[in-house]
Amino acid sequence: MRQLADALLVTLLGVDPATWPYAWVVYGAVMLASAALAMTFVALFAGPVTVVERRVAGRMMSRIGPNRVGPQGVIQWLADGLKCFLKEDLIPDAADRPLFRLAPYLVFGGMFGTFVVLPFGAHLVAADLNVGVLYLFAISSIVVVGILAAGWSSNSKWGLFGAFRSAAQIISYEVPSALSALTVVLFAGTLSLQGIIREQGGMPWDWFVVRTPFTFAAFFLFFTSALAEGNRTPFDLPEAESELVAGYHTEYSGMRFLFFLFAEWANLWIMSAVATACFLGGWNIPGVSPATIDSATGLSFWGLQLLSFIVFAAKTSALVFIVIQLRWTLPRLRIDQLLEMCWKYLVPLSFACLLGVMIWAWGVTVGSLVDLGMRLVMTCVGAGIAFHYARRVRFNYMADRDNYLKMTGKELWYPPYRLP
Amino acid sequence: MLEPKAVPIDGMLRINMGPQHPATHGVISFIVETDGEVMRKATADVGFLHRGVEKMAEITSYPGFMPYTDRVDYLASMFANHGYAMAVEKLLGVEVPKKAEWLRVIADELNRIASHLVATGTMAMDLGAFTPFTHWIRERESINDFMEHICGARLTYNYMRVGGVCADWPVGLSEKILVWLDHFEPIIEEFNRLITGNEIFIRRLANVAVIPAELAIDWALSGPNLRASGVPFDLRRSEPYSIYPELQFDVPVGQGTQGTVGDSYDRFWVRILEMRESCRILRQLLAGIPEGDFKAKVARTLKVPAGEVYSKVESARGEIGYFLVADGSDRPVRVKIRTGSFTAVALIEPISPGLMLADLVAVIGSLDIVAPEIDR
Amino acid sequence: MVSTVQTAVGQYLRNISNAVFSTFEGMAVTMSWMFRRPMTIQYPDKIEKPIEETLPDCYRGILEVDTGVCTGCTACMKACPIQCIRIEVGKNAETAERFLQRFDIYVARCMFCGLCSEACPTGAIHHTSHFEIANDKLDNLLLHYVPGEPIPVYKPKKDVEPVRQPKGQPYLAVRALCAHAWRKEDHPDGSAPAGGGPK
Amino acid sequence: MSIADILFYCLALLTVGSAAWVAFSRNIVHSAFALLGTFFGVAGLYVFLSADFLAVVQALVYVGGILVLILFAVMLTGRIGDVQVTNRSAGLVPGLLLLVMMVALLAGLAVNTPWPVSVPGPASPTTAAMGDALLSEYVLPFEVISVLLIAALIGAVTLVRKEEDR
Repeated sequence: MRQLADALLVTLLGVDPATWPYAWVVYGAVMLASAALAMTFVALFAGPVTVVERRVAGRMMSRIGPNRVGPQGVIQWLADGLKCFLKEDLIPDAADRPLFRLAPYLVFGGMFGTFVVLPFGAHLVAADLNVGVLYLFAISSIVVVGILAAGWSSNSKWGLFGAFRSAAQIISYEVPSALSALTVVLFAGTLSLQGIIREQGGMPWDWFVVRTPFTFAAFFLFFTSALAEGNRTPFDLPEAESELVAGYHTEYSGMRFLFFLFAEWANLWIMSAVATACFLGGWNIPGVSPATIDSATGLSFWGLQLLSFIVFAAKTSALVFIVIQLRWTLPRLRIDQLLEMCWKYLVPLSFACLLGVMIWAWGVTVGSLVDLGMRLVMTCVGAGIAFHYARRVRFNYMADRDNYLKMTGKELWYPPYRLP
Repeated sequence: MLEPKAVPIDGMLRINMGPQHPATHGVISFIVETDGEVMRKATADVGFLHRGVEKMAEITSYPGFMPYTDRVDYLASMFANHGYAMAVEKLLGVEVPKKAEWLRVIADELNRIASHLVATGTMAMDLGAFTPFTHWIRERESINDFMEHICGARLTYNYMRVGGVCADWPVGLSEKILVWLDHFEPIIEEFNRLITGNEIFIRRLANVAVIPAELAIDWALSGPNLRASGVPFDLRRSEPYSIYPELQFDVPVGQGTQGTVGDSYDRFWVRILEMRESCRILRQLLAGIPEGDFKAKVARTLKVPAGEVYSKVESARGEIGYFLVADGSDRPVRVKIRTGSFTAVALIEPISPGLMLADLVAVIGSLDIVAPEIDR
Repeated sequence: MVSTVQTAVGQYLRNISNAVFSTFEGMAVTMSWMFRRPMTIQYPDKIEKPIEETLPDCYRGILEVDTGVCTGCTACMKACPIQCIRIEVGKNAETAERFLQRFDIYVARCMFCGLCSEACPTGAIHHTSHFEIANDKLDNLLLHYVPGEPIPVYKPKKDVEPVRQPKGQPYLAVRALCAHAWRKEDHPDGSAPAGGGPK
Repeated sequence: MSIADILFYCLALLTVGSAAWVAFSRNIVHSAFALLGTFFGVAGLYVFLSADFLAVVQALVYVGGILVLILFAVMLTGRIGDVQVTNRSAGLVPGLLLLVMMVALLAGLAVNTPWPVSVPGPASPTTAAMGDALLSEYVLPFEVISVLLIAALIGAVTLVRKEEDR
């Protein structure tokens, strides 16, 4: 943000930020503005993504999804939010009132804190902390405290079950998620998210995910653990609706309930954005090196900022879609299996990946023939997986096409962009 | 009724799971004693849905009780119809026309598929996978449409009559059903790719709540639940009724494909296999429906000669049997309905110790319990 | 010892590959549904024709009575398992002519089992394909098929076809009851009803 | 007073205030939750000492690990609501006397110590230097501590194993 503020000063006021005495006012204003911007972004992401998720889920289930509020249901989320605002704020009689009230804010605060280091574009970041990755894990641990507070204070057995499950889950899964994120830290040599992104490039073979087989595996390990930390299916046991009614937010209603859901949806963006930044090249524009963006001035600087944001948002949205798709594909694990998966599979595998990356980074110099060859091979592997996936999708489609036509007299083809 | 207690008893937590709980499939309550996530005991507390169906039979005429049997098991009411019709026919000594038997079995097998669709679908939903459930409901919707053409109703069919069925077979429906079967059989494979083969799903079900064959027989389990324990007992084969002896079909039994014989996964898998067998039966039946009457000539006001009879059919949830006592008047003296879910829900208590709380949901789903069938 | 370790390692790797491949297969299935036609149809404003026309003839909707062909035999009343039909037949003392004084069906209680229409010798009581009878007043669900003056009962005569109500035109009471239902012909442009739902 | 000063006093207030809440709250669960404020306040103070890595680790370890562990322990204790948190005072006068003496001692120390005031340089990242130091100069203590922790871990696992598994 500082660079951005400096750029603003130079562009708009034509003063040198190092010597200008009132620079701190501008810095303060930029800080406040970026906080407000991030908050707005969270709201504008979390709201519509609920509608998107429900529409996507609808299509995957051969349903329609919400389409009544506004054209094609696009403002359904406003209606839902308004409903929650207007609902009575119930607090159970036997609840621990102060904690019950505090818990949603802790959860929301823990979630929102991560936006400080989350990059959106080449210089679009609230604060590029040099301990960025660690900060992410540190600040999100408040969420655990909030969830425990929510579950305990509502004085409901379902709530308590959900809270304990959630705490056990998030704490366990922080280990593999941190370990697999460390693989890219080893490559980049920095904990700063911007630094990690800068080490990668715009083209797919420049991304960390295809750098070695170990980072390739680490990407999936990180993604899985991030899902678990965000309480998404298949790891949504804390709020498993068929077992625990609603887990730690069973007793919440109205606005407070909305805060939990708000944090959950915003978390979609967070986990996808971190995965994008660490493994998928972040905001790097294909063909434009970060140095070019740094040295650009005036209109081209801002244009490149916007472009980098679009690249980043596109990658992140693709991951968000996969998270949504996973939710509507997989069943839920049991708590012992969840922990078994963490400690018996994810932790050893991520250690192995870390070790592998260590050896690789020590033995292979960047740009050498081995490095380039491995990048090429891993990119081909990734493309092959995508191709095979497309083939399987087509197979499933073709298996039903003719029979469907015979049965209903209608074409089975119905493209995703066509809204029913 | 058991007294639910709020305080922990000697280190255990007693939770009232139900009667309003998403996983209990209707209004059943489970009083669960847990030690953390591990259950010590789960006791079924039934009776919330008791409507006195058996007592209603005593104040209703013989044909007039038929719609009530629909309400015994709302997911598979064709079998309840069939069992009751067979009971009255046995007492009356009515010969059911050949065509009526065919129509009855077609309706039965369609209903068996519909019921298993809900059973396996809700099972997946209880384990957190919602999409398979909606896909099955979509297929069930087609069956509901067929049922609408067959008897005019989508859920409470009231299709069978004493001596036959209520309506003739609609023209052109056989072809529609055959086309649907062509579509449905690949969809079963797709369902298997989506959920049956899923590693998480297998892990949640395999080796969970194993019911050995001896235990299943001791607790009078029947239907798919018994067959999943490896006992090839199917009333359609063992004590054939209607036209089942003429049909080619296999009786799938639990093989322990992913774990032990009689685990929750087997109960799921047996139902999937039974749907395939039902498709096979339907293809045989629809190939040629015999000509003739769809209903035998019976008196309008039935006066059933005095006597007792027990008649049973293989329902989607096990044996559904009617014990009927008649005294020569136009109303039964006593009707006792034996249902599969009632015995299944009782078995949860002995198999629950040591399971986890999340497993209880899988067990309830895998036993395919339907609340109105338990309470009647 | 070595073989146990080998089996354990093999099992470990198999578990991982099973999890990965089964998830992959499942995702391929859900993804393929993004390109397939949804089964759900927006009811009632996106249906191609009124739902009544798509229902089969034997559909057991709300009951109606063609009083023109009712013989007053009360077979339907006797067949009804829940006594939701009430018929009163009066008799003119002088002419010995029988007439229907009352023919009520309490639709709120009816379970649409179809036993009454099967019992009817002339087909006077039969099911329509109407079913949208949600109402804000329970009393409205008590249908009086003899609204005013008593109606003389129908006497079957040989070789004379009775004059029946034209098909597809339900009795006024049924139509009035179903007036809330949203119909395609009222909205030829296919627009959604105002307020987002059926009026 | 600059913005930094205001922020510092806010953090100090948060730390001390929530620490007081921990001490004076009658509800042991509330005490445990109040620790959250203390830990975060301390982490904030580390930032003012330009020890960014330490601040983040403080939050990660104390909030994510230790606080949650404490919460687990407190919540899983049966009948936690009935626990009498404060002990009965064993003599008000000696306690007060001790307090006054302690305060006097501390105040004396604070006043008499010549505090070396250093001009804070520009905040520089400490992470890389710390990593280098840990893996070169202090590699032996680092490894010894690792071995100790592993021993503790194995010990814990052995202790909580079920009887029948042994």
